[in-house]
Amino acid sequence: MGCEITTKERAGVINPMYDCQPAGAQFAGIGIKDSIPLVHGGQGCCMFVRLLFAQHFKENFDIASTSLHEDSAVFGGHKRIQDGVMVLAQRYPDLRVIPLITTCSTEVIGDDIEGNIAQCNAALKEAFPGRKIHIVPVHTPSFKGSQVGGYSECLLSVIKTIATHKGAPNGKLNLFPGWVNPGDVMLLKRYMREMDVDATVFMDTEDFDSPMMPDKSIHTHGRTTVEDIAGAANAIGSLALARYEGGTSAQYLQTEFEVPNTQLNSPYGIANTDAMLQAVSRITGKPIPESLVRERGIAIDALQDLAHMFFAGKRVALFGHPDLVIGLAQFCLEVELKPVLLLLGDDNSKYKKDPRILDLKAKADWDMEVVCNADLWELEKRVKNPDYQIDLILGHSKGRYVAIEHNIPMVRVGFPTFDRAGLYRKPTMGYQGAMDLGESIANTLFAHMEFNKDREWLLNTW
Amino acid sequence: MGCEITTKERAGVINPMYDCQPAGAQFAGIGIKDSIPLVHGGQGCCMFVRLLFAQHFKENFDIASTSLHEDSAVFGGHKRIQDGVMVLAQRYPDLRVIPLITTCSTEVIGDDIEGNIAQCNAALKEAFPGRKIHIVPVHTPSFKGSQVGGYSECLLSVIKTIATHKGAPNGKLNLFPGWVNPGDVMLLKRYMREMDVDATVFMDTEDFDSPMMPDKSIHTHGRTTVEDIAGAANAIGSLALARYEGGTSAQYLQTEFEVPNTQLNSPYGIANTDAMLQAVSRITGKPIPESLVRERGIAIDALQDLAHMFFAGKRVALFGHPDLVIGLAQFCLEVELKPVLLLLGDDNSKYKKDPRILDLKAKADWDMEVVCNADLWELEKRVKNPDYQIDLILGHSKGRYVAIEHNIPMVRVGFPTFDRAGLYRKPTMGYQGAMDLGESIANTLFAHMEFNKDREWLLNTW
Amino acid sequence: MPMVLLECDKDIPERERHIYLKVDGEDTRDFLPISNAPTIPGTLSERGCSFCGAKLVIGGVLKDTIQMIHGPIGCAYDTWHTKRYPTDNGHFNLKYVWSTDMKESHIVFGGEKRLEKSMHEAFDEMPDIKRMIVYTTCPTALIGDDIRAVAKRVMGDRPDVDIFTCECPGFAGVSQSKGHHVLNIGWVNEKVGTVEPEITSKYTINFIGDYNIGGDTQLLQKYWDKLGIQVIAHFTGNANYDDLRGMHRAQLNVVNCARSAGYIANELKKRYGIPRLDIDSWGFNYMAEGIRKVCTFFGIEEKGEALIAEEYAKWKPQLDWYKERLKGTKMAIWTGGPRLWHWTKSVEDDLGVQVVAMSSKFGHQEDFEKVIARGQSGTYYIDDGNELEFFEIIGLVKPDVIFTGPRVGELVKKLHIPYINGHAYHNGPYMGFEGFVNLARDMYNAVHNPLLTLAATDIRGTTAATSLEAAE
Amino acid sequence: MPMVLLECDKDIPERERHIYLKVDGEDTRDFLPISNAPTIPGTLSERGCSFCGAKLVIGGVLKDTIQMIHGPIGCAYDTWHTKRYPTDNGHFNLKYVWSTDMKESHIVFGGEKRLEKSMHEAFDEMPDIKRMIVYTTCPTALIGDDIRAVAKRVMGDRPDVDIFTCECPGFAGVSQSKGHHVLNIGWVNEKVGTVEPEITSKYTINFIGDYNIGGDTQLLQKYWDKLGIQVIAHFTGNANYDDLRGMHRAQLNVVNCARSAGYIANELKKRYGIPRLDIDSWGFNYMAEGIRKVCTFFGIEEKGEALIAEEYAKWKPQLDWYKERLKGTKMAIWTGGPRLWHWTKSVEDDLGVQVVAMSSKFGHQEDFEKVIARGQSGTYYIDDGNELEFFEIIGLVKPDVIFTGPRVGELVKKLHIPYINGHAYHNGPYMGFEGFVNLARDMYNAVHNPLLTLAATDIRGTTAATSLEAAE
Repeated sequence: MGCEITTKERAGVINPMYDCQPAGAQFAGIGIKDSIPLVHGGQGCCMFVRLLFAQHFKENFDIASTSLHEDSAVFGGHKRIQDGVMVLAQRYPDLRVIPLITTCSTEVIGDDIEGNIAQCNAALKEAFPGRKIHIVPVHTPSFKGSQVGGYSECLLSVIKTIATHKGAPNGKLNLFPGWVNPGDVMLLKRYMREMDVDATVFMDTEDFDSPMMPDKSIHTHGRTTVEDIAGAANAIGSLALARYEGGTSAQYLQTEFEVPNTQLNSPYGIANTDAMLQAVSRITGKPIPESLVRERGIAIDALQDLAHMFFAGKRVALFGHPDLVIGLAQFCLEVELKPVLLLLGDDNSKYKKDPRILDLKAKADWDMEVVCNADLWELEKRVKNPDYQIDLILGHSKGRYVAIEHNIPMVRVGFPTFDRAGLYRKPTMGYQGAMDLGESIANTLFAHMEFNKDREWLLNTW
Repeated sequence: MGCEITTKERAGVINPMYDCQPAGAQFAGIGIKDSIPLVHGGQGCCMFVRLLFAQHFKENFDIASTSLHEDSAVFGGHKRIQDGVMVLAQRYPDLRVIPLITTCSTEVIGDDIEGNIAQCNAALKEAFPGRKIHIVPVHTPSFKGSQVGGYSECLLSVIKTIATHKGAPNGKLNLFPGWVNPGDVMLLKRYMREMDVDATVFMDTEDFDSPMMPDKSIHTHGRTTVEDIAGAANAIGSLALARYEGGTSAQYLQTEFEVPNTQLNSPYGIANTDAMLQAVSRITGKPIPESLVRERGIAIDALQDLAHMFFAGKRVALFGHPDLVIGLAQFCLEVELKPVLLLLGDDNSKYKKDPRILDLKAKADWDMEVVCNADLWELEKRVKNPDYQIDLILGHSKGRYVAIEHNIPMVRVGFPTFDRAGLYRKPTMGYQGAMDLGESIANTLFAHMEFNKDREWLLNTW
Repeated sequence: MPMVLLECDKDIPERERHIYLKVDGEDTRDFLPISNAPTIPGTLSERGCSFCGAKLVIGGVLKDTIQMIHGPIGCAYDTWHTKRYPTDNGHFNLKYVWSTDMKESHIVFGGEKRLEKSMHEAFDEMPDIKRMIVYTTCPTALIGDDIRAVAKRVMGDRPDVDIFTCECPGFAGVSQSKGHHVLNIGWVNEKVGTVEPEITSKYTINFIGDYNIGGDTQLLQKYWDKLGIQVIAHFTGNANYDDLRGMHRAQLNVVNCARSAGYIANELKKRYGIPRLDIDSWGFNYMAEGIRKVCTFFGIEEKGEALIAEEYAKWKPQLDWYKERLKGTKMAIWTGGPRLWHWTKSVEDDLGVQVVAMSSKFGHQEDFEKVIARGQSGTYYIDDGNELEFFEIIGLVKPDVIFTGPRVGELVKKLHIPYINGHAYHNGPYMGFEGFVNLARDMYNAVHNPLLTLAATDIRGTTAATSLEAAE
Repeated sequence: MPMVLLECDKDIPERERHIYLKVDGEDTRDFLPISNAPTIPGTLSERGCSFCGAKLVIGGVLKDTIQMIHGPIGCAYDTWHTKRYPTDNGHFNLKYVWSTDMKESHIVFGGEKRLEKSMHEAFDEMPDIKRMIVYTTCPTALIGDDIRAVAKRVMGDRPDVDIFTCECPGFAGVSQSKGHHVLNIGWVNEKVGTVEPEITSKYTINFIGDYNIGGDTQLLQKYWDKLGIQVIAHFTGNANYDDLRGMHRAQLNVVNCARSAGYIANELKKRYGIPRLDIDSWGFNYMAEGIRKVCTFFGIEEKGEALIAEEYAKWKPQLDWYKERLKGTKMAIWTGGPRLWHWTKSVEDDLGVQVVAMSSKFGHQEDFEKVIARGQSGTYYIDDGNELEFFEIIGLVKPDVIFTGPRVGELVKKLHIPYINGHAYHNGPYMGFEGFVNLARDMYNAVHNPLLTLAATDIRGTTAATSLEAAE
């Protein structure tokens, strides 16, 4: 009994859980309105990330490349940066932000990003007088951290570049949800509306779920504007809802502009959502409305039908983004699921000291293992090992074959979830998210009982 | 090629699709606020129906019985009606409506329901001066029709009993959605809100999905009030969204109180929803808002990812309530699913002349069969028959074993859906319902591919 | 005032005679609730009908038998997908239900032809099935269809089939209990003795009043196998129709549920001289005692002790783990009747659980005698409790968990009280040693449920317990 | 003006040299788009990198081979779950990806030890697998890790394994095409001739440039089986690593994708004298022609005719059903390169479909020569098209369907144009007779899609086409 925190022992990776830093930076970069990230590296560094986003969201996102070739490897990529910026500015007249994202190759070559940006700014000023394009330097060598840190790094750099001075207080709340789905962003925005709180979500990805319109207009882009970002410095407070995805930005706003920051547990499950709403209420002075109390009650009501009948004692393996995995492990405890294996996929040394993990460790009166720097081979080995008796996997679609091969029920959650339809639209946070996720887990277990003809008759009446 | 409309040839039924009339009447009866239906018959006639509702909604509903025993079979059940009404009135001080629902036994015995109600009314007036309880006579012999007609019958009788005179116009729209889930009711109410239309839903079952509240209050009841019902006569119009479930009530309001009735296709799928919104717009003069145009676009966008890649040519069997089955068959055509088998479960002779079925018949350039008065053995026989090649079943949980035994993907839809969690909360109508249903179908097909290791690798990227 | 008139019953004072609050020193000589009496109309009782007592509880359990319900469609529809009694042949009994789908014309002109046609169809459609039970329902009983005559004709036409008829319409009696009785007596009258079972052991029993809920029968069968005892008939868990025709050949009738099947045990004793031995199959103490009694009867005590020792070694530590965590838990039991007395003392002895209120849907006087004898003082004993009474009793005794059906479970959930399915179990089986550990586990999971604490928290309060803001 | 400067390209006029609008009477003597040239930065081109050309397109198809990617994690992560090439051994190639997960310290101090350890680990973890390809990536190439030396050491330590190294970082060349080339030449240099295949037929071929997309290889294998032709190596669909080491023993190289694998065919001809025969495997006419050519080579013409007749009898009626419904459909092809010329005439001849615009990501001059020769007048031929160009071209030619990748598919969806996955297929295989019927079916389903009509309807308009109010 008890919780062991370990680290993958192998040097190499078989089936990674996360992509590299530039991928995360690109995700943050597309969350801004009128923004096209420019990835400084080989073409694959943006092409496959664009494909990944398309797989998950079933949408196209505009991301450009400096198309680094051998000559740049030898002579440096300066010209390609400057050409790329100018071509984007010329051909996209509405463009206002270009996150300039480095990669392993251009970091190894050592291109002077800041110097190039200065040159670009001068050239732009001359070519487009009266137009302001923010070129954001984003240093994301692929050989450090992962997409998780890359997301955070780009977000921070965007804020540093655009939110440059303190203005009049705008009465708004900054919300940093981390790398979440449009469904979560929509949920958070709805909660703020219901609380009558004016909030800005960094980044507002609601339109990553975008329509086919009769006029053929394309709406697939971030909603967070340059003004929103500039205004972050003037907010009444920041809520950091993810420790590893944007927490540094909220912290920066506090340090630089005295915008008070509250670091919260990610609002997965009932109690974490309670804490979020109570924090919003405390900061804004607005009461939690009856509508959310009712939604909370409906979620608890729905989960109560499932918890002790179907979930109790089920052994769960979780993998994915760290804030998600930890938050879902907390949710599992609320509904009597037993998180026995948490896999975190990069070498961030902070995970081991995360207060939420320490709290789980303190509570664990069952066998629990947290594997840091894990890959999905660590999952597969444990799923194959009868000692682990994994009953359920919660994770993203890159782990799909572990579930398929070993006939373990798996609920897709996190990023990417390309082998299920519509998940990006569904919330996982908040009361509704907890309920929807609980019901997805139940329905996945039910289908599994039926396929395997394993007590499927239980469901004749429950 | 072409559509054949047939009728089950057997006399008996193996695995019925619908319950009997009193069950449908009870469902309509619990949709009213401060109403407890009183079922005049054996105790099982309400006890099992209450269980059925609990299985589907995971909620308790209050329904009383006159507890008919042998003596009543010989001497008539008058005293048990009058005792039952009085006991309910005494013990439930908020009670305002008692639908008095007959059954096979009491119809065979021939109890004088209307006479008994007159006596009850007199007794109530004496016992509770100043209090008005509407006792609604509902004649639903179990040996006629099915739950479908029983629902319609109870609704009509409630309207006839309570909406007794024309008053000042109230500017409202009457919506008769038929026997649908709270999720559909919530969707319809949201659509009306977004259109800025004041509408009354008969019956408003939103609270059939009810919370656990900190104060332990119980909210599980219909929301349609006596005032709402009385006001139906003063509306600017009625929309009958189901031909067999409430259509007669809308028609009655037109005949009796000149409330214009519009009979629409049930709003399953995109085009039927379009027609509904356009009808609302025409009647009320309110424009369709941008928000619904956007929701429509998102639904089409999501379905387009699925239609020609995963759905095209898939052979679908549908069973359940007639308006649902017909509506979903129309939806199937929109997303390139091929409805090859429609099962309608009672002997209502109108189905064969339903304009929607005739329209499907006219369009069918593939083999399609509509079986009237069908039971689920008709489904099972065809699923076993290799000529039919059923790829997908859409229907309620009473057909679950046909899918389980024969390894056919099945999406639960309709009533009851007791072997899946939370479906009552999900809309099936409207743009969102179409999208959610389409995505459920896709995800069910995907899980099936994975379990059977049948081209599960397709989903590695799509 | 040991008989209790609840506040909610002030307008129906006759309910006082149905509710008893036991006081130290009292017993059933002093007070015994009225039971098996008609329900007051409009009270929102929990009772079903006698048809379901026959079809749903007993007959419908059989794994090789068509259940032909002669009546309108609802009687079939409603007694399908409401039970959890699996079988070892793929749950034929759970998958299908049959109805003659009576319509108005048959009410007017009689439904016998319809029945006959439906019976032939059913056999034609399912050619592997050769056994059938035909049930009347309210309207076919009222119009006087002669289902016995029809069954005889069909058997004449089909020499390879056997058909039993059960004439027990929903309005008969006051509860499902009447249906149990009718089926029991009908079966012993017409079917017992018509098949000679193959005898494979010198120790033979019938195991009566067990319906394989959640796999109970299959679990206990392991014990009989280990003891070398042949069960000629399970009445009726996981049983074949013809098994029950050979009940007359058992040396002993071991009775679990005396309420639903004591009748047939009594008749088998009267007609065939087979002794009746009542046991309790739920709980460690009871199960051990039951095994001892049966083994004593056959003189195989040492086998019984070996089995008990083996099972104790395997399961007692788990039971004790739960007992440690469940003791003092307050439990209510609102089920049919017999489980009140089966469970009240076993959960007390084996798990340290206090049963604080019990309500019986269809128990008779002898059930109340048993439960009051076994139950505690300070506990409410209720006959045919209704919804308002339940609310009031909950306020009085504040149970931590209620064993009842799923619908009532949903109701009490709103009051933040978890339920365990007292009819079909949450995750059974619950009989035997392993089964009682399952029950303990389910109770533990129900009671130790973080959602209940969360449900009770008002997040608008300033001292909300759930404010878990992370420390920096 | 057959070379076209689009409106969106006014600021990058050099793009005029990449876009050709064919006019009657012109041919490639007159105009040939520039191709295989560097992409203009910031243009939102569709190109990938050369690493993916080697790993993702060719090497990663092998069904028994570890693909060890020496670099940061992204190069592995991004070339996993992006392809649809199943295998007959349960898709080992699709399930796994391997990375040395390079970190900063390895960039500073060198990554060879890390690589060596990762290679040993991979073989240890998957003891059934004995073959490996090691790839460099941008940073490991830049720091100069010697992966060949490491591979040699590991092979020294593990006599039962064989390892191939592919040094093709992402920045090499201008597109994935460079990666094809590097892998082709490397393989023939180092691996061909190191295994002697078992010869089981007197007719032997290599089938080159087919990656079993959607099951293509497995479908065509049925034809080779019927013809009695042994395929020594599929390069690389559904192939084992060692199959490809025996390519020198084939009598004939049948080449499908000349762009990705023509190199190895040429080398095999040069070094081993094996003739090269290019065929098209998509389309009825082409497939029949290809079979005829191969059979003629072996002198088994009658077998070929029999096969073609059989396949035509089976599939031609279905093809014609679709042709009847597709003729006049306007199609665009935006894929890698060769499929432009494979498909443009086959869809025209077999399905009556008009290809109105084509864009190639990585085609070379010879690809444009072929496609312009086969393609129609009035059609646009584009090298390395970018997003704004696509929009403009769509406005000009108004295609009914576009064969392209899923991301671009999602983009053109907003314009109410359905796409078919031109890389991985929608529901393949698409090669061969049956496959071309699949393609026709997918195209039919894409084009005849009620959602497209619905998408175009503005429900706020008064004359909405979807007002389907039921007649009373």
